[in-house]
Amino acid sequence: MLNAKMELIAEKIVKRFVHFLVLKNISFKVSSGSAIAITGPNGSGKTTLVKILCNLMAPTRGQVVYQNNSQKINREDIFQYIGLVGPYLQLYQELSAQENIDFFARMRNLKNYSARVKQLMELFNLSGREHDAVKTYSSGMQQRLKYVCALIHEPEVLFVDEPRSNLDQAGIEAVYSILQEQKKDKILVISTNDQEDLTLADQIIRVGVA
Amino acid sequence: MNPEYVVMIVNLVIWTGIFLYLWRTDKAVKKLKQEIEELHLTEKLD
Amino acid sequence: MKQIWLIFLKDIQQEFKTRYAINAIMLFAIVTLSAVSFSIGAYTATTRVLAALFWIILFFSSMSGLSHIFIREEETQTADTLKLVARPSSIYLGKFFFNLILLILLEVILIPLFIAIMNFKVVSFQIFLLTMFIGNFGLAGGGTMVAAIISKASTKGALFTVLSFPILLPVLISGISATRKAAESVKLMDAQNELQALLAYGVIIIVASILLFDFVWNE
Amino acid sequence: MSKLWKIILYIGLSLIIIGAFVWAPLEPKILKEYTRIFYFHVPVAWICVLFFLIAAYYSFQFLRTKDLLYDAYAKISNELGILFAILATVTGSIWAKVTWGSFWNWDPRETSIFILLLIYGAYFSLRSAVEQEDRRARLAAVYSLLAFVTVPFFVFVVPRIYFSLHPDPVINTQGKIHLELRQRVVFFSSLIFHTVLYLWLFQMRKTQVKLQMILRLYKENKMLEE
Repeated sequence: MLNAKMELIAEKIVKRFVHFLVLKNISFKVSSGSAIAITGPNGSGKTTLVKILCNLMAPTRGQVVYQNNSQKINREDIFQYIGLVGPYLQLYQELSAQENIDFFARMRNLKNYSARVKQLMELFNLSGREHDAVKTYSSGMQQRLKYVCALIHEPEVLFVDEPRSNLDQAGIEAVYSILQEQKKDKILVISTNDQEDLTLADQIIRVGVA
Repeated sequence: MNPEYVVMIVNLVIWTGIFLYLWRTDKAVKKLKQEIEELHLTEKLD
Repeated sequence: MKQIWLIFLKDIQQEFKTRYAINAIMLFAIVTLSAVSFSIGAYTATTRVLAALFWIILFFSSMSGLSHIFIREEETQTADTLKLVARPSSIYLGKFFFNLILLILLEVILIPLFIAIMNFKVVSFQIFLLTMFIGNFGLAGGGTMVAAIISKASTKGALFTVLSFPILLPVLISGISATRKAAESVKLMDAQNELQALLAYGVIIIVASILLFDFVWNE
Repeated sequence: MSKLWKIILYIGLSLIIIGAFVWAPLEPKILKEYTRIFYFHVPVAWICVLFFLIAAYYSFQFLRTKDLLYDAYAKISNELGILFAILATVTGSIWAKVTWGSFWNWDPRETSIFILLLIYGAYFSLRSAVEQEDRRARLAAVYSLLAFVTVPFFVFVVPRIYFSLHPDPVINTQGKIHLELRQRVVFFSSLIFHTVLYLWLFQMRKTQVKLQMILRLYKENKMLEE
C-alpha cells in the first residue's frame, strides 16, 4: 500500500432518526496527506456522521465512497483500510490487553505485528500491563489501549472521535504525535469540540448549525 | 337457533367490518390526494 | 474461515472467564427438569409425553442461553468494534459454532439426567443420538439468527422466545416425533422421515441465515 | 379501480351470497346446513396465506432495493394477513364446534393457521420493539423471510404427525365425494371474487401509504433546502 492515494468522499449525506433530521446534505472530499475535522455542539450528529463514514451506519440518503488510486473499494473490504477510536467503541472487558490485541490483529490477517505493538504500547505507556483484564484498567488506560488496537494495521484512514476524552497530559501528547504522523501521508478524520484540535485540520465540517 | 342464521350473521358481521374498513381507507386516500394536489406534487403520482 | 475460527475462539475465551451463558442454560435445564419431575411424581408417563417433555425442557433451556452471545456484544458496545474487523458471514458462523457447542454441552448433562430421573427408556440410542445431533444444527442455526435479530431490538429477553418459537417449531415437532420413535422401535428406518426433515431444516435455515445475516448486522 | 369493476364486484358478491344460501345444494353427510360456511371460510383462510406470501415478496424487494415503501407494503400485507388469520380462526372454530364438537382440535389446518398467527404476532412484536425506521424495516424483512423458509416444513411435517379432521374429500376432487356442479360453481366464484375484493382493499391501503410517503419526502426535501 505504499504511495497509495486514498480518497474518502461523502456525497450529500442525510440522516433521519424517526422524524428528526440529524444531518442535512453533508458533502466533502479528503485525500491522503490531509486531515478533516468534524465539529459542532453536543447532540449535533458528529458521532452519527463518523459512524456513517465508517460504514457502521447507513445514511438515509447519499453515499460514502472510498477510493484507492481512483478505484472504488468494495464495501466489505473497507474495514481493512480504516481504524476508529471512539467512546462508543469498547474492547472486550473480560479479555486481557494482549488477547484483545491478538484478536483484532489476527482478524485483520496481520502477521509479525509484535514489534509494532511493542512500540505502540511503549508510546502509550502501557507496557507491563499486557496480561491484565481490560476491566481492571482505568478509563484513560482503556482509551489508550483503543488507540493501540486501532493502529496495529497502520490504517490508511484514521477516525478519531473526541481524541482527548479521559486522557491525561502525557496521553494527549502521545495521541497528538500519532495524529501528526497520520496526517503526513494518510487520511485523518477528527470529530471534536475542542478548538485546539481544529488546528490539525485542513478542512472543517460544521454539523448541526444553520 | 337455526344454523343457517348463525352462518349468515357471522358472515354479515365480517363483511360489514370489511366494508367499513374499505370505506375508511378510501376516505383517507381521497384526503391525501387532495393534500398532494394542493402542493402541486401531482407529477410524482405514477 | 480463519475469522470464523477466531471469533469462535474469542467467544469461548470470554465464556470461559464469565461462564454466564453456560450457567444460565444448565441451571435452567436442571430447574425445569426437577420441576417436571416433582410434578409428575411416581407416575410413569407414556413415551409420547416424555418425548414432548424432553424437548420442551431442551427448547426453553436453550432459549435462556442462545441469545446471550449477541446480546453481550450489543450491551458491552463491542458490536461496532467487531463490525469494523469482521465479515458478517464469519460472525454468524463463529457464533453459530459457539451455540452448537453450548447445546452439545447442555445435552451431555441433560440426556443422562432425564433418562435417570424420568425413567425414560430409550430402545434405539442410534435414533436418539442422531436426532439430537441433527436437531442441534437446526436449533443453533435458527436460534443464532433470531438472537442476532433481537440483539438490535429494545426489549430483548422476552422477544427471543416469542420470535424463535415459530421459526424453530419444525425442529420441535420432528424432534418430539423422532424421540418418541427412539423409545418405541429399534429400526433406524422408522424415524427416517423425521431425521430427513431435521437435516433439511438445518441445512436450509443455516443457508438462509448466512444470506440474510448481512442485512441484520450491517446498518 | 374503475367504476365498472366495482359494480361487477358488488353484483358478483351479491350473487354469491344468494348462490351460497339458496342455489347450491347442501352436502348431506357431514356438513349439512354448515355447508354454507364453507363458501366464506375457505376464501378467508386462503387470503391470509396469500397475504403472507405477498409480505414475503415485499420483504425481499425491500432488502434488494432498501426502499422504505416496500417495507410499508410488507407491513400492510401482514396487517391484513393477521386480520384474516383471526377471521379464519374464528369462523373455523365456530364451524369446528358444531361439526366436531369442540372449538379447537389441533387438526393440521388448525395447527397451520395457528403457526401463521404466531408468525404474524411475532412479526408485529418485533416491529414494535425497534424504534429506528430503517433498522425496523430490515429486521422485520429478515424475520419475514426467515419465517417464509420454514413454511415448507410445516406443509411437509405437520400432516404426517397430526391426522386431519378437515373435510378434505369434499374439496379434493380425487377424494371420495365430489363437489356437485352447483357447489363447485359457487365455491370457485366465491374464491375469485373474495380474492379480488381483498386485493382491492390491499391496493387501496398501498395507495394510502404511498401518498403518505410522497408527502413525507416532500416535507423532508423542503427542510433540506432551507
